[in-house]
Amino acid sequence: MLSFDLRQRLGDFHLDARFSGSGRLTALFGVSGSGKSSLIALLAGLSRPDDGVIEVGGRTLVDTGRGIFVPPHRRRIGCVFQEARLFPHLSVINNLDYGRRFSGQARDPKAMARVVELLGIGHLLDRGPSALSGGEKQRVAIGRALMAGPRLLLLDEPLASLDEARKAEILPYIERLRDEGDIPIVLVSHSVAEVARLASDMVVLSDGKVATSGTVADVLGRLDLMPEEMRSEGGAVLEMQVTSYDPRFDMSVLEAAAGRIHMPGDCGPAGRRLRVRIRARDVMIATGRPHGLSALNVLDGKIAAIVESGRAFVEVHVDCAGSRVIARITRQSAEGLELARGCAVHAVVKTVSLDSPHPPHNPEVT
Amino acid sequence: MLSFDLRQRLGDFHLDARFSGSGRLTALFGVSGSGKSSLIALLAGLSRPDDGVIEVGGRTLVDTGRGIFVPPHRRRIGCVFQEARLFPHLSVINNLDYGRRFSGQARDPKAMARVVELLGIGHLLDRGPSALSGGEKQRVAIGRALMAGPRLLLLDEPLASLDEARKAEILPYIERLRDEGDIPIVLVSHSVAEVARLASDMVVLSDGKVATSGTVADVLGRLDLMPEEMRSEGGAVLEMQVTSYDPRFDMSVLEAAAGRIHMPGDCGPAGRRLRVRIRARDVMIATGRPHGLSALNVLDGKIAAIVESGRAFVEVHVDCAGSRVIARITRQSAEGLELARGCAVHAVVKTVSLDSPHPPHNPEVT
Amino acid sequence: RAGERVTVFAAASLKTALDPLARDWSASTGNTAVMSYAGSSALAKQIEAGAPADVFISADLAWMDYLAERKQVRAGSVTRLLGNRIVLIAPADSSVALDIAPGLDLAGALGEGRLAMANVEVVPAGRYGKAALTALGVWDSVAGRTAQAENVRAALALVALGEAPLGVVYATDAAAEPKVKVVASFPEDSHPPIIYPVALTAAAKPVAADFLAFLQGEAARRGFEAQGFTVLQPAAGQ
Amino acid sequence: METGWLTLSPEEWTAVALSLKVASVGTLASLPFGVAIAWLLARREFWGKSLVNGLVHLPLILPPVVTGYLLLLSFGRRGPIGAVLEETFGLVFSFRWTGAALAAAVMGFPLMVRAIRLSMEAVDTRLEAAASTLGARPLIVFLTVTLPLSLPGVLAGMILGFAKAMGEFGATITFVSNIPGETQTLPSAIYSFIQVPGGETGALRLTLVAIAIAFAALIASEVLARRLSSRIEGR
Amino acid sequence: METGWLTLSPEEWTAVALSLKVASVGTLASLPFGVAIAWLLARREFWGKSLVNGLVHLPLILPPVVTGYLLLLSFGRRGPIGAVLEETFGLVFSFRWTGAALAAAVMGFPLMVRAIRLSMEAVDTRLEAAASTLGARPLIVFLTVTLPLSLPGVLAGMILGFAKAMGEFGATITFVSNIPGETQTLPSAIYSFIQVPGGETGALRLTLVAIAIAFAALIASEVLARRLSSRIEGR
Ligand SMILES: Nc1ncnc2c1ncn2[C@@H]1O[C@H](COP(=O)(O)OP(=O)(O)OP(=O)(O)O)[C@@H](O)[C@H]1O
Ligand SMILES: Nc1ncnc2c1ncn2[C@@H]1O[C@H](COP(=O)(O)OP(=O)(O)OP(=O)(O)O)[C@@H](O)[C@H]1O
Ligand SMILES: [Mg+2]
Ligand SMILES: [Mg+2]
Repeated sequence: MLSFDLRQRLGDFHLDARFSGSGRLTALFGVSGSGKSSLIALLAGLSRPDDGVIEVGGRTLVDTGRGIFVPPHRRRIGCVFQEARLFPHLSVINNLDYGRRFSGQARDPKAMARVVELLGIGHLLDRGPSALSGGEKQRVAIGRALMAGPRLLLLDEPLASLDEARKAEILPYIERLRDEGDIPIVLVSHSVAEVARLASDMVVLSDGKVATSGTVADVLGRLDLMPEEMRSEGGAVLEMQVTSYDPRFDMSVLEAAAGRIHMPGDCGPAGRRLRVRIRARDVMIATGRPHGLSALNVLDGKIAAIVESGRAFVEVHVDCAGSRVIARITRQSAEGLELARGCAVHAVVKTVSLDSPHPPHNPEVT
Repeated sequence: MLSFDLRQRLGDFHLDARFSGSGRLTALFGVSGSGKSSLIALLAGLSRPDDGVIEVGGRTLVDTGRGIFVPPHRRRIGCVFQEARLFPHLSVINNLDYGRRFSGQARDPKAMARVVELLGIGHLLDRGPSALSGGEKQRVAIGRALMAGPRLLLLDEPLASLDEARKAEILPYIERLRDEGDIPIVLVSHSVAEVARLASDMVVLSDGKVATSGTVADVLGRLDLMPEEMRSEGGAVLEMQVTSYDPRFDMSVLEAAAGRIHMPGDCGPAGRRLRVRIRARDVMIATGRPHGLSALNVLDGKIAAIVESGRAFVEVHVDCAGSRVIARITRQSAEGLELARGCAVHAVVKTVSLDSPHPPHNPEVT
Repeated sequence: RAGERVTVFAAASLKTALDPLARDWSASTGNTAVMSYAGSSALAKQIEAGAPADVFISADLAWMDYLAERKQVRAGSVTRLLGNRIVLIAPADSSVALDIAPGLDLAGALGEGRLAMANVEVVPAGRYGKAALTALGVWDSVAGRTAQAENVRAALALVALGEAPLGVVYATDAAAEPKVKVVASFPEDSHPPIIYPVALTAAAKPVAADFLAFLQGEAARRGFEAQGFTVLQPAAGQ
Repeated sequence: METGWLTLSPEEWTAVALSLKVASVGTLASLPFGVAIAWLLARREFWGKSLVNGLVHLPLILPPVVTGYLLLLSFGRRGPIGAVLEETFGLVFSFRWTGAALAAAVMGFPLMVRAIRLSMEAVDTRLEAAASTLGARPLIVFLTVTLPLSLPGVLAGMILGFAKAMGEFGATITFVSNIPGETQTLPSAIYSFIQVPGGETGALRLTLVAIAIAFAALIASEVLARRLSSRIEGR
Repeated sequence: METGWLTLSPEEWTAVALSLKVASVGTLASLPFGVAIAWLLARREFWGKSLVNGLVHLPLILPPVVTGYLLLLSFGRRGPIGAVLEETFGLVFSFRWTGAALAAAVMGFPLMVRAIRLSMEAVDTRLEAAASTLGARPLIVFLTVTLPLSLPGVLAGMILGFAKAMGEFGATITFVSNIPGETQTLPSAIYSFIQVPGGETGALRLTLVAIAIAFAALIASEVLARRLSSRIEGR
């Protein structure tokens, strides 16, 4: 449970952001200079709002009206800053251990070992921060925040300077943190893929104001609300249920009213509910059911709407038994196929285009 | 023309990298800690190799054997560092102007205005760097390097902390720099998409050694050489020629022996040669020519090879009239379609999955 | 010859006495006497190093001899100008009473306290004090109980502030400090005579002789005596 | 020149030992105060900050003799502070080596504070902020981040204070006089030599000793500083 | 207490003016050397660095009188350096206010150098590296990056040097004596007062003037420093 309603002036820049959500992972999204880091600093207690309120998990951290301002060291909010901010006089291991010492926790070698292994920093433990590469620094900073046993995690572009391989390792860990722990997370990210994969809620900042906020499915489903450059990353998010797993092909089948989807890997026991994102750029429209095509996923539906998107593209919204799947195709194709509202069509999705699923954020649904 | 052959010890880390290429933009690729920034520092002259040689455009910058070491300020090499390194005591405009003053160029308000506009930092000019957001800092750092009139540009993850919108604005500018100017560029990037789009040559570093290097087409075509997590970004690069542009749909048609490809936007006059990247994850295989499908691009060919890729996937290499197109599909599909070496198949590519093309790097071909 | 400048290097302890005299001389002759006060040692070494001094007034004979040996003062101009006394002092509120006579119980009078003096090795006032106490046969009993200050003024301050119950200073100093009282004077024969010699430097301007003569004149005598100095009878040479 | 003139008399050895003691104790004892004041000046805004800053600089501005005299007035046996200290802690300064240490500390204080303060002001406040988000309260932040990162300044402050203490005598001699074995430090002894004709050799000898000690301290501090900075390197 | 005792005599005004001149000229004239030496010590390794460092600290270690005496021996009219300077540049130090300024500069030099050096060592060398890739040669890097970023230290060094100069008299009086209007600075004048019975009032008066001037300088420097740091803020 995170809610805030804040106003702050920084030179010419005015931050005026209000949000309330109970998501486990809230993504902060917005172009460079839109106020994401400023908001993070306010949440962490590193700057004071001109006026406003912050509540985390029912605890009021800031209320200018009532004169409440909990200082940062009593907030137990772990921060990963945009610049790593490692302590230059401490070795990596002491950086990692810093927070524990002051949060009054006992040393937990297992927790340390887990974090160290996850972040792949085992060989760096005795080095000083100045002997680390950019990505190594950022990984240590992530570890340091995790090790402090925070009650809320603020991550300001923690993965920006990491390679895909490392990201691919860390993302599942953040997912686990989100799903297992009771630590709510606020994540600043420029990557829609990351947000779609990780976040339950989403706040889009624009010039210091909240442009949109809500669940990720809602926000990402509204391609029209997104800036042009992001649209190709937008798409639909479907709630689905695992029906079977075929170990021969290492492939799971998921089902919803909209149809069946194939997903690589073991998605868990039958009956498990998952959220699947289907990017609009990964969806094709077929007028007849395709045969002899390597794409395994074909969802049947009716065209609910065709939205122009730039000169060359249109977005075709397909209503598949109540769920909406979005396809971004060329206008040329749309005309060639004579698509129109009400047409019965098939939405074709390549399996590998799906992001890994994760449990729906809303605990009641589980 | 860039070539180096360098050895340097940093603690336990040994850099030993050799490369020679005449590409306009060389991408430095590799996981976190593989030595990219260390190499950049060596090229810029900010650190000295234990032994080695660096040559840029026929000029020997370093030759430990002959005792040559050109100091950084005489190399005219513009650097954008991983951390912005702006001068904290200078305003943004003075940061931008810093290099010009010492490179002996006259003030060029037009050049400045162009860079400022491109980077969207016009409203920041009078601020100090401490009042900038992370992405703003990085943009100013890019501007500062550009304004110094360098003869070689070293960009160390310049776009990592930028949002997609900003990236989408800056990428074409880097393309223009690459294509119009005579400034060779070395770009560190974690994004295969970026590399594929921008680079002519590519150096993959792994633990301080050059794992692979060569033209982007060569390196990206060897999916088997790439780490697992990157494979979905790998694929084929085809040299194609513009045949026509249809303003009605804002769509160009490109042709090669392999077949025809549709490309959104005006790709230039007929006859212009371009390189097109087709990501393996965006290619489907059809056994019969598909009908009634929104995908506009269908290339005919024969299966040249089927390579296992993890448990769930295979890579199907399709020989389309001599050019190789790679499709990453599920093993289930491959078996379902009974694909085998020698089968005649169609490679189906969604138009929007293509990155913007750019001229081939080799000037002779143009 | 009006309008000329005479630069006088004088021991710092003479400031109070010399300043008004210098003003008088300047006023009456139209010349200017510029006074530079510092420790005798510093002044002597500066003169040796070519300082633009015309007149040197030392607080003891040693530094005058030092310059005379090096021909930095005009032979024949050296004159014993002033004399002084040393006295035993106590804080004004002290009830101590002592008679200065051989065998006096100075150590007993000090109790736990210390005897404030100027440095007995190097500062003239300290040297005279040590000589006097030695002559009285009490030096050995108080040698370990002295507090030796950099100069006689600092010793005076120690007594004035009650840090030391007794001290040995010049009569001139004691007279000017209301917070101390003179317990007794040391007999003049218990220590070498306290003498402030004066001389023209080797480079002295002619007008400096005028000033020297003025210092030995009647007006000056009154000034010096008002400050508690003894004016010695001018006698050629030493 | 025979080596004999370099040999120190037992009394001079005493002065050397005493100088070392006075300088070390003075420097070390004033260090916590120096650090605290430096922090106040570097990181806090408060009413009367200028005054505190001025007071700290006072011993630099005032002729040492005046400082010594003021010390005598306040820390002397009958001085307001001295009397209290003697009664409550049995701490006596007058005519003791402790007084010389106090004088040395006071005289070196402005140098020490300024050096520490300069270093503290250069510490990145964003690191302190990071520490606080990790649960460290302000005192802990200070002890674990600010202070360690200001060590170059602390070291410089100590060496300045120590060097000053080795050279200081104006305030010392005025405050606690010049008692061999108790308050006669090296500089007092040197001064004494200079005051008598022909004392130059003796002064030179002691001066060389003072220089040797101070050089040794300096070199030690430089070595330490290098170790430190190689650890914090890359700032 | 009537206000009259606070009124300065013309001679005292002269001493005040002279002190200001001596302190300002001494500080400003030594600044370039201080900056250069600080840079050498902060950023270069060379043979004899320890020696240079030691020499810089010497005026701190030596009793001021010894420093003054050494100045007299070397920069006096008959001293080896003094003679050469007079012949070649017509520059005379002995018993001139220039000599007092020299003494003030020498005495304040270790403080100045240390402050500047501390600040320079805190400058991020990566910024210097960035400047060099932008085409700035080392001198330019120093002038446009290192020096501006060390301004807090330069300022601190200047104020320390100035304050020291306002309080210094041991070396001054030994080197250039105590000649009113030429070499009698405020502290020398205070010294003269202290040497004579009843001079305390006079000494106090002049001391207050010295304090007032130094405080004014201090406050000015703090204001300047704050401006600076608000510009470079966020380091
Ligand atoms: N001074 C040093 N001592 C020891 N090891 C060092 C030192 N400097 C760098 N390294 C190591 O050298 C390796 C290469 O560092 P470099 O900064 O070049 O990596 P990088 O490829 O730029 O990584 P990133 O993508 O994370 O920025 C890293 O493993 C780093 O830990
Ligand atoms: N001290 C300041 N004075 C004036 N403007 C400021 C100040 N600090 C921040 N800003 C402005 O506030 C805006 C928000 O900054 P913030 O760092 O929150 O952006 P951000 O969303 O984190 O951007 P990025 O993705 O680039 O890191 C920026 O436009 C920045 O220029
Ligand atoms: Mg930010
Ligand atoms: Mg790097």
